[in-house]
Amino acid sequence: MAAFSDLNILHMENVSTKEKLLMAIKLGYEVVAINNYVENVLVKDDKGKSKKEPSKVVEIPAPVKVHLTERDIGDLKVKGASLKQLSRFTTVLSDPGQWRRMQEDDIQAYDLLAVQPTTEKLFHMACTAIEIDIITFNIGDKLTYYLKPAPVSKAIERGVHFEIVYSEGFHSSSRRTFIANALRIMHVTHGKNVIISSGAREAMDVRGPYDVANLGLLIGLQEPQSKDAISTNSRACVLHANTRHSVKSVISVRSSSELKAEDQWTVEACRKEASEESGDDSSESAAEEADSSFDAARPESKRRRMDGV
Amino acid sequence: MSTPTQDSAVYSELPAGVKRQATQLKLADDVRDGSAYLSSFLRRHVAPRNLATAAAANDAHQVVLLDTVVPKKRPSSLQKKGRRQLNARERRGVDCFAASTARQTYRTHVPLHTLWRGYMRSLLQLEPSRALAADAQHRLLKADYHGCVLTVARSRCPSLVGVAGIVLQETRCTWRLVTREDRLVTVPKATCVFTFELEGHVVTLYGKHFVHRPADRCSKKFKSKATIDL
Amino acid sequence: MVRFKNRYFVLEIVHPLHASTHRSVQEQKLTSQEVYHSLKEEVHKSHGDYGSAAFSISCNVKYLNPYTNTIFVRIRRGPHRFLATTLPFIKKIGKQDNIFLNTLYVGATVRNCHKFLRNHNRQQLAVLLKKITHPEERKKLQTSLLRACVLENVETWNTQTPMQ
Amino acid sequence: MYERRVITKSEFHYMRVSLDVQNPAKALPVELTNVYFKQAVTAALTRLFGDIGGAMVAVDVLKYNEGDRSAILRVHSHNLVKLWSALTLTDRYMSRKCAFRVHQVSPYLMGLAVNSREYEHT
Repeated sequence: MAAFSDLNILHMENVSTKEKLLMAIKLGYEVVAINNYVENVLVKDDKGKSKKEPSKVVEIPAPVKVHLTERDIGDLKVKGASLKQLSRFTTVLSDPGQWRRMQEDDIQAYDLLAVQPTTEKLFHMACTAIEIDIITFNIGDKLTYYLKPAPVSKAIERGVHFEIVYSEGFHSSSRRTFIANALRIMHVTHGKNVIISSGAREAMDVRGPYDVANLGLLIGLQEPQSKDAISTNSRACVLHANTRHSVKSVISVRSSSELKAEDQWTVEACRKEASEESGDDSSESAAEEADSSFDAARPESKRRRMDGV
Repeated sequence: MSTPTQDSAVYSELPAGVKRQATQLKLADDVRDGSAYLSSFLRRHVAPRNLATAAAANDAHQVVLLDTVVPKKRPSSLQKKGRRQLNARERRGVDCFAASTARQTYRTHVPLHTLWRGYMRSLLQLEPSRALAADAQHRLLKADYHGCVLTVARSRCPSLVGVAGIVLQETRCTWRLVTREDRLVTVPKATCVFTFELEGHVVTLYGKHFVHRPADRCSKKFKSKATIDL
Repeated sequence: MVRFKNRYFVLEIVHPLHASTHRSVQEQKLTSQEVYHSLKEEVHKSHGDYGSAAFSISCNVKYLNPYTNTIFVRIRRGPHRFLATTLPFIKKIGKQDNIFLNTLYVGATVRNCHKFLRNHNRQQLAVLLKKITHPEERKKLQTSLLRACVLENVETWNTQTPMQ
Repeated sequence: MYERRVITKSEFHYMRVSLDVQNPAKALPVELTNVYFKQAVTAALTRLFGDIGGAMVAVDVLKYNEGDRSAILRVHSHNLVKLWSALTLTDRYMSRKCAFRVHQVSPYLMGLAVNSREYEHT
């Protein structure tokens, strides 16, 4: 079972996100995504402005990074875990044009992309066509369209995940529709590719990972599925996001500076070659000496944890 | 045709009309004797240059092909049914695997690596400062990796992690690397993630989606898969 | 594999006070929406948010016959327990109050329910026959009873609507 | 539909629960004694599962510590999921934002004696 994760900590201006993060860490979450929710990516020029004048582009906030001191991540350190903080962008999909806007760099800079379709056609498009990781719903009020099994099974095969936001279940008004929609999602996906996350508006809205897993049981997920909903499925979702950034899910290219310290050993072999190649005319001994140091490095790297990245 | 006197029991006289025609064509006396007819026939149908051979062959009762026939060429081993690749038996004959199982030393392949570096530099128009262009990344998919120094960064089989070496051969499911200790290692692609470095760019190669023959990789259209998990 | 298993409830509205006299039909006009909402309200009262949520996505009122006061409710197996446990507590349906719902039959398929409904209605006819004294109405009733029996063996229940 | 399949055939499950109130400094309108705590739990149950559903879940507050508002609850095993989700889905008590934190759940009372997660081998 992968690390507990909550992929939807809502970033709001007035409420301090750091407080929510601290609560999440206290409760035992190790992977957290801070969610920037932008209602509308394209500005609706309803006044019918002339086409020439460029429509005002909605300013997309940069991905939020909360600075946490060592002390904050204290109780995670006790368990030998470390906090992994991701940024996430969510928008309401009300017309197909928005997807083109979402492909621009300022939105692609986010780690996770989530979309909330409003009509049947857009739901079908979100499931089958566009490159996103999470499909969310306005789970507080009645769903405006039916969840057809065909696009849903296509989305499951593509690795797109469906999100159930449980903080909607707290307000008495929206609780009944929250449970109804959650049941409906569960019926159509049979519990596969479901993530349950908080969408917390306040620090008190976050619940512990085991409580959330139990919520999964309430809406009918099987025992292992509801545990996965907060751990393995989220990890698969994050990996799906990495796949999006890679070239055709086959190769991913980063500059050497980005490489973390403990991953240096993966490119040492090439670096040794490069240095050797540049110092070609150097005498044979240099190569010998390079060999010995390389051997010394390799056994140590052999103990490298299997999951290097 | 044999002469009528000996076995008139077998052959009957030519009908009267044919005989009368024979006299008109002044063939009356030749008709009974076949050889004259045959030589006149040969003279009319066979080209003058091989008239002699035809006559000789006739005496030795051999078959003579009259029209010119191109002899059917026996297909050589490579052109059978227009196949481009060798089949397994021929490949064993060519023994292309033998080269890699022989004693390989790392040193002999360093020039191959430098060659590969030059090839890559030209292929991707590499500048350490500038990030790799998008289309350059796509060319990486179709590039040739013989000679590249590959390192196994992550793998399902822990003992493979840390193996690094120059790629000697790429088959559909494996890479054959020669490591610094001159050891030939066959690393399966499907369960590993490989990394190599090129002028300041670290390239991570997810083996799971790389399981194609090098020849197919150039023509294959890559579809992005669901996840890059091991 | 059956995707969704359903339960069909055949309910009868019983008016204890005026059971004997014949009530005017217009006065107790019922629509299926009304029935659905009052049922949902009842389930919410007795099974809370979870009950009414599960009920709302899996239940619909399939058939309503104001004359014979029968209601036909389909609900998915699982949440059907919520409906089953709330039925005894229901006192009000739509505008009619001081009634109670008598569960006649719970079936898994529409076909069984229809078969039951047909037999049940025929028995009601027999009961009515004893009560009615007016000769002219009696004769009409006897002919319809005879017709019902004749059609007994002709399996045409889907074309012939249940007896009025 | 939502029972929990657990191998242990124990009849009861025990939960160590504590009630987190938003800003604990501000005193609650009335001091939270065990009666109020039990009333909070049953209110949560009836809110989610209604009169019949809520009443079916019999909850006993075995032990209650007023200081940090933590308690040990006992519930029948097949009702555990209902009780636990009712506690999770409460966000308000006496018009004050609060949250039930479930620390430990185990089919045996002994299991609650020590918490393996916070155990530090010295």
